Amino acid sequence: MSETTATTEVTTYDDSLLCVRSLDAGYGDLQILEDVDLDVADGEYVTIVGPNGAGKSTTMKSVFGLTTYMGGHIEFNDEPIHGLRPEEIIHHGIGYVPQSDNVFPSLSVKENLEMGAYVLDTVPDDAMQAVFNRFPILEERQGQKAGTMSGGQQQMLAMGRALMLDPDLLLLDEPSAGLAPDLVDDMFDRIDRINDDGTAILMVEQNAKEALKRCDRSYVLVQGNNRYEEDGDALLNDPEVRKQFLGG
Amino acid sequence: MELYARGQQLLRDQPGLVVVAVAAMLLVGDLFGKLLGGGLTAARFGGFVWDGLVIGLLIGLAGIGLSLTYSILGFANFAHGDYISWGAFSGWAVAYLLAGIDRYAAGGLLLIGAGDGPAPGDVGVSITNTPGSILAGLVVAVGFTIGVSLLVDRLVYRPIREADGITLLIASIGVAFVLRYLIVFFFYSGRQGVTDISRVPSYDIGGVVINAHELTIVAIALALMVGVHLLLQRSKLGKAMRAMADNRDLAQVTGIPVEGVIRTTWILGGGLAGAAGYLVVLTQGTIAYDLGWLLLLLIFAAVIMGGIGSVYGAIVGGLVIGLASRLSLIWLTGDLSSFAEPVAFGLMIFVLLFRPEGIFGGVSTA
Amino acid sequence: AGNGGGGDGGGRTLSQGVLMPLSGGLSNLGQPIRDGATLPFNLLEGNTEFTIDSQVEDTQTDPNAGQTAASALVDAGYPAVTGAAGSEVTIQVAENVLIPNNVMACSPASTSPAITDLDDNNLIWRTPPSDALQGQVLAQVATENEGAETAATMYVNNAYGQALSNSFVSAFDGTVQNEVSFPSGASSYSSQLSQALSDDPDTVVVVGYPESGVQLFRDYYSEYDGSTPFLVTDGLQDGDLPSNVGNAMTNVQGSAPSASGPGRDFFTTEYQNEYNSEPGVFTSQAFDATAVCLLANAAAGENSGPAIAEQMQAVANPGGEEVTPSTLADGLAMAAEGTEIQYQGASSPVDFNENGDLTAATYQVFAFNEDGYEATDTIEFSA
Amino acid sequence: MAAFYLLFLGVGAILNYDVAGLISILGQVTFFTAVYALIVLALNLHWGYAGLFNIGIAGFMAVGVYTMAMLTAPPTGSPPGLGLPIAVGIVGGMLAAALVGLVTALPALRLRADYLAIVTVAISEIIRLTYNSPAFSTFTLPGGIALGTGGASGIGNFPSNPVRAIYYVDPSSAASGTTPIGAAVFGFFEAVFGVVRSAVIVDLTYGLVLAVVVFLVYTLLARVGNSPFGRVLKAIREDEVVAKSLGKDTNRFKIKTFMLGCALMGLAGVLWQGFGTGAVYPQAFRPELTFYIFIAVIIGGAGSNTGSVLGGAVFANLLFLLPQYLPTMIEQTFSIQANPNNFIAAVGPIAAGEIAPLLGYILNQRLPALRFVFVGVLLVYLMQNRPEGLLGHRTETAAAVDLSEGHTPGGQTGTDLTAPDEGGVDNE
Amino acid sequence: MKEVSTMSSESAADSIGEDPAVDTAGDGDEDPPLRVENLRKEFGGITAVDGASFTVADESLTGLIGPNGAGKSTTFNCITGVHEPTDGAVYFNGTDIAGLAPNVIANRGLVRTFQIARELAEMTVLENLMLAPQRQQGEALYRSILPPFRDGVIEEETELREAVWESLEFFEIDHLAEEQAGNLSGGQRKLLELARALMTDPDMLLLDEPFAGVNPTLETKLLDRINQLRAEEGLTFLLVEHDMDIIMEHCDPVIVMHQGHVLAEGRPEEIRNNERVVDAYFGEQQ
Ligand SMILES: Nc1ncnc2c1ncn2[C@@H]1O[C@H](COP(=O)(O)OP(=O)(O)OP(=O)(O)O)[C@@H](O)[C@H]1O
Ligand SMILES: Nc1ncnc2c1ncn2[C@@H]1O[C@H](COP(=O)(O)OP(=O)(O)OP(=O)(O)O)[C@@H](O)[C@H]1O
Ligand SMILES: [Mg+2]
Ligand SMILES: [Mg+2]
Repeated sequence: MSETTATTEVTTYDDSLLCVRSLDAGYGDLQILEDVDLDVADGEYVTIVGPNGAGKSTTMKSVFGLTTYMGGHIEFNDEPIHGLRPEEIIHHGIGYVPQSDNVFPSLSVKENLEMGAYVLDTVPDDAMQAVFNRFPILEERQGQKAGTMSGGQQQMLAMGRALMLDPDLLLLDEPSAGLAPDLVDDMFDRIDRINDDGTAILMVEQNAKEALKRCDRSYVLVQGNNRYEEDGDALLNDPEVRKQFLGG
Repeated sequence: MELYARGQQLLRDQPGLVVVAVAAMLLVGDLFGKLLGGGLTAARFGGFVWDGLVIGLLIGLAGIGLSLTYSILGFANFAHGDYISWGAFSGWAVAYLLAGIDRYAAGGLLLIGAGDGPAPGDVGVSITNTPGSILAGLVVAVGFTIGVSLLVDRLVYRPIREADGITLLIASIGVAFVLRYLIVFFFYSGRQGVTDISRVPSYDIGGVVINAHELTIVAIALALMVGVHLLLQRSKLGKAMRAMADNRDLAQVTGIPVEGVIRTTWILGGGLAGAAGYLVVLTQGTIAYDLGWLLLLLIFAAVIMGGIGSVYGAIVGGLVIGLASRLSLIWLTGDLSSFAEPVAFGLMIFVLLFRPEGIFGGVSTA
Repeated sequence: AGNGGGGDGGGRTLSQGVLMPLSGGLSNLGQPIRDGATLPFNLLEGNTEFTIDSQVEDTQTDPNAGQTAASALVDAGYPAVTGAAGSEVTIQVAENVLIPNNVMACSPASTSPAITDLDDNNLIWRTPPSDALQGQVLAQVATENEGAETAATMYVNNAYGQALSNSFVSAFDGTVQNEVSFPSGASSYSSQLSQALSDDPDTVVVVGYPESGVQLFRDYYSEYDGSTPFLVTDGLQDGDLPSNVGNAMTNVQGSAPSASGPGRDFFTTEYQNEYNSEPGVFTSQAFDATAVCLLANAAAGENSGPAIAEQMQAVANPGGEEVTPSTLADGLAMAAEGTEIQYQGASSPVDFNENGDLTAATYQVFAFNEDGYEATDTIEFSA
Repeated sequence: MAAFYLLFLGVGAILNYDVAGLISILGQVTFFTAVYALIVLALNLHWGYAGLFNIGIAGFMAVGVYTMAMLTAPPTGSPPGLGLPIAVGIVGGMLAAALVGLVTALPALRLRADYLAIVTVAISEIIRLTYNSPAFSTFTLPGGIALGTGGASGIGNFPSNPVRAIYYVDPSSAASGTTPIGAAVFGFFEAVFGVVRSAVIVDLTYGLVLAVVVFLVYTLLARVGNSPFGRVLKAIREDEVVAKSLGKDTNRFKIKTFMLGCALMGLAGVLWQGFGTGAVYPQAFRPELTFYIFIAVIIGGAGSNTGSVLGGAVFANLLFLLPQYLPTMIEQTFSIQANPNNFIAAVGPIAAGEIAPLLGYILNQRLPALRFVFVGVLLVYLMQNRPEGLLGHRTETAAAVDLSEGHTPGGQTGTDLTAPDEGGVDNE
Repeated sequence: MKEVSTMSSESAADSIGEDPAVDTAGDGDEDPPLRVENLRKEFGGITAVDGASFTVADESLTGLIGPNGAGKSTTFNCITGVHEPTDGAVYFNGTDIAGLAPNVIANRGLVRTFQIARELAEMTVLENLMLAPQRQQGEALYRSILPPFRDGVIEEETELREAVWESLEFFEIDHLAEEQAGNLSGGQRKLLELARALMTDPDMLLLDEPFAGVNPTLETKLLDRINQLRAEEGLTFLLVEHDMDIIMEHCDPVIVMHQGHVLAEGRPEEIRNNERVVDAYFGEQQ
């Protein structure tokens, strides 16, 4: 197991899509992340696991420009994106599904999806249809207010909205939380498929077993620091990691 | 027997509603009694209805902006009334200037007769006499108020965009003070005549006297309302506004240009407020620094009654408030006539009792 | 035991406060009245051996703010005050600030009959007559000029409006069909008008201020044919009203305490010189109020409220050398020397009774026309 | 507080006040600080604790003071009252305000916060317009008892400020003889400071009595806040459904709190607009009054009783009293004769290099207006820079005991997999 | 029982409502703590719960599973008074509680957690927990204010404080005790939610996906605690959970909801092998 050493100079992988170096970030004056390094290559499937409160969601939000930036570098497609506003980051080709509060409750399902394509001039019908095909319940309930959908249905809707723009990199914060088993499976399958279609994935999951099985590579985040970086299966089989984070 | 049982059931389930229904029926019955018995002439009744409509449209027009900013920025803007006043003063300053520049010094005209400026009868603005300057004034009222609201947003609200609604609300009270008393600073604190009433033709329609200014107001207000409707319906703006009202962080994450939508909201809200203020003066004939502030509570009542965030709610609420405050005068005579405004408030409270979200609350806007 | 002592006139400081509504509902009336009240200071400056110390405070047309403003005057040591304007504020301020602190006041504009009966230790005076009289004047004008047998009243809903409407109603011989109150500063008076006019009265009496008057008469002329005779009160005696309303208002007459004292012309000229505008309603009363206070102060020989109050009748009432606005400086010297004087003011001869009200009152009847208003008659009363 | 006293002593000095004037100004500072603190505390209970966004404060104050006045005014006066003792009046005023609060609360508490706000302000306006209406100027109760609100002229004939009874034989007349205490106190001031107006001493005493009342109310509310009751209120403010799901009868809590707050508002009305000013007028209860009180709460920081008192003091002194003295102070320092009566005439001469007309216009014509502009700017500044109030973000823990104490540090359970930060709360 | 299937994606069997398997508890001599009869809840046109009936046996850890949107959370909401049921009855300890206010139901000992954690964001973690115990003396206004009673309040608070700290330590969030609850991470909020519900000292707890987002190590520990509470204090649990490992290992019986009604009920193994359940819920996973 190789513990990443925090490097201060910016070394970009040749094929790196997202490259985070020595990132410090937090909320207001409160620093949460310290020296976080992270890479996602083009088309790669990367997960972040770790205990509650480790800073996983904070990392995702930081990439998307939603936290207080305190230092370090974030580059996407070799362009620095730290300090940009979320709507600018979206233009770079990153989609994000937050962990909670991720639908517009008083908008209908369809309108939620339309909002996903807001930055485009017109709502692409095929993209909408593709989402409907992935999540048929959304098509059925397209007129229902999103806030009245069940927890799992809302999760699907949030995914669907992020997919409307066909991003290069999709940030998913616990996409399987609250989903029924068939859908969990299904969700992971779909993520696989999205990934197969060329979209890179950066995902936070508590369902670590499943996530680690499927991903290309994984980071373990503890106390705002990344501790381990390894390919998924290796972590899954590491006894210490199992004991501490995967519940034995 | 069956009927009796049903009635009893209703009385148990919705006692308030029954009381209201009975009261409403009594009032309507009494109204007919008065109309037929001659206690109330049809012309007087018609006059009340027409007055109520005119003022209701104006309240609704001003309410749209308040409602939009309320739901999208998440705070009750207590400075809205003073946007209305600024719309009135800026618009009429220009209308005066254009109407009287050939005869009087620009200074007195721009100050709408402050100090020793020319009197309204001399300037002679009215829709038939000086239609051009009236329309130009309207355009300026809209434009200037948009400018004021954007400037205030930039200086006051934007730096505290993330603050909670109450912080913003209090800031808006500060803005209200500043705006209102700047009017006093530049213009004056009393009430001043503006239009030339001797040159406003009026028409007698079945005994109801309707004057050209009121007709102008109704036409412009309706046109603006339809315009807003089309704008929100035809563009994705309306949805983006609602999305932002729901969850601004998520809207940001979704890629909605949050600041852009906010700017558009102010443009719409400020513009309509300016137009409303300008038109209020057209119907009253007088202008006062606190004219918007005096209307503000009624506008709030209309917006809340209609349901915050709903454009149609604001319009309907405005009409209901306008009509209620005028029609109540059929019963509130003598010393009671000062209760017309309380009646409007009372009506709002009643509506909220049965529809806590407002009439159109929870119904989509666009 | 004042500082200046009795006999010597020169060098003593006469302190006089001015308390007026400079903001709020009556600010339009209050600012010119303030100008009238401070005019004596400007005229006397450099022309008298007395040093005059004055301070103006703003009541904001609000009884509570008025108290704070009055306290500021009292705390600064002013023994006498010209003010306040609105009767409500005057009463409140008198009862709660001035009288407890032994400060005297002379109001130039409060006409409410309630002021007559204040338990005031002789400290509260005024230069306009009480409205108890004006009601009679209006009733007389209504009957004699208009031959009215029926009337309606419309009055602004405050102490002034209520009292004056009541006094008209009790003085009027015919029937008063409707008494309609209206709020000041509202944006429409249509419903009140339609109530007042509903029984087709021979005349309508309107008690109010220009702030409401502009709107009320606009509503009237846009909705009615303008033929019913109207009577208005002093509060609406405003030369700008017709032009502001946009109508010559020839159906409207009014009554107001006349501003026709012996010093009227001098005052008018000086006022115009100083402020570049026409003296408005109650401005000459304000001048007189300040002038009498200063004279009484000089006579009292000390800056003490009760002492000044004691001299008010002595310097104002008949007997002794005449002092007019133009000879105010001489008057001060004479008063200080103990010479008996009688002040003959800009608004009236200023003759006080024991309640601090005027013993005699002259009312002016005026009619509006395109350029403002002109006096048509004077009616004299002695109470 | 001492700072305010010093400040206003300074103001008095600039204005050349004598000793009586200085004592009087201190009396005013005390009075306004106390009444604002009182009403702000009451509002803090509603808004700071329970999140009840009540912007009808003026109305509840009006009910309190009007009820007091109508209960205690003599039956023969105008308008007639019931002639009951002062104590009955005060308690009656508080009860009436609480009852009106109950009537407001029953329907209004079902509404969301901002709707509640509009309902309360509407009710406050209804109350004011009712008192203002000539319809109830005087009226006769069914039992033949005459009563009245005095319409727009209000009520001025209720018994005066009870502390006067300490000093005067007949409290209603300053001309009456002094009591032994009065003689002693007045004599003391006379001996120490030379002549001092007795009214000033009475006012100062009243201010001190109010300070005691503020202290009592403060203690009361501190107890309410630091208790399980206050904790439930806090929870209701955050999420009422949660509080309900935890078994709290939230409506009862809200109604009790609303009534208690309204009673205190009634009391503040009685002590401020009643005994403090000697007469009650409907126009004193316009919505602006409510806004002032909100501003004061905000300045101090909602949710904190200490902040409330501080906010009340800052508002009363810096935003209410000081601006009243500013014009005079400015006028004493600069005196400008030019007095143009409109803005164009004021700025026109600037082209010719003359600034005096503009200054004259500002000083002689528009100073009152600029005072409000100043208040507005200050408010915006406060919101932008210190939105949490002057004391900064203070969280007063809602519990009757110090919660952090019970911790036994022995139980170290967490391994390194928890505890990202050591609970650095930013409560100063 | 005919019904229009609104969820075309899942091929549900048509007539399931009267499955005899539902009635496992039977009419024993003792009332079960919770009995839901024919519960219905409609929102406008949508029927979220459509005639669900089931019972929960004393001291059991009953699982409630079902596809997303099956009506599980809505059932919870109806049982606990957050929503008023359109129709049907809910018996808790033998009395019908349908339509009662949430606080009344909680007072009777039936408490729930929320699927999406509802922490009281601007109160500290400590305050969140101190709030929870029911019938605190100091909740009466006069007791909090008046000196003679206040001593009792303080005494009680001191006792509560002990209990709260114990709970915090158990849930491993004691280091966050004085943090504002709104600053907690997603998982920490769920823990707080659970800890708070337990502090109310309930007879029965309805847990809506309490472990979603909770670290697996902690999850195991919490389940042990639940079992301990059942054994030692006789608590009854109804648990909504999507993690089948937990359901299979710990829950007995398991109730399966689908399209608003109860599709099946039984021991975990039975459920796992029930064809309809597999179709509707597990998918091809098993
Ligand atoms: N808005 C915020 N303000 C202050 N602190 C915060 C905020 N959000 C999160 N934190 C703190 O940051 C730390 C990391 O939180 P984060 O949400 O990133 O955790 P996480 O790894 O996603 O945990 P989980 O698995 O429970 O979702 C936590 O200790 C949390 O208390
Ligand atoms: N307030 C509401 N208004 C309208 N429909 C609602 C409302 N609440 C729930 N629903 C609908 O009722 C159905 C059941 O929702 P519920 O939240 O009970 O599902 P669930 O079984 O808890 O699902 P999940 O496992 O995804 O949380 C869903 O179709 C949902 O859209
Ligand atoms: Mg997280
Ligand atoms: Mg659910």
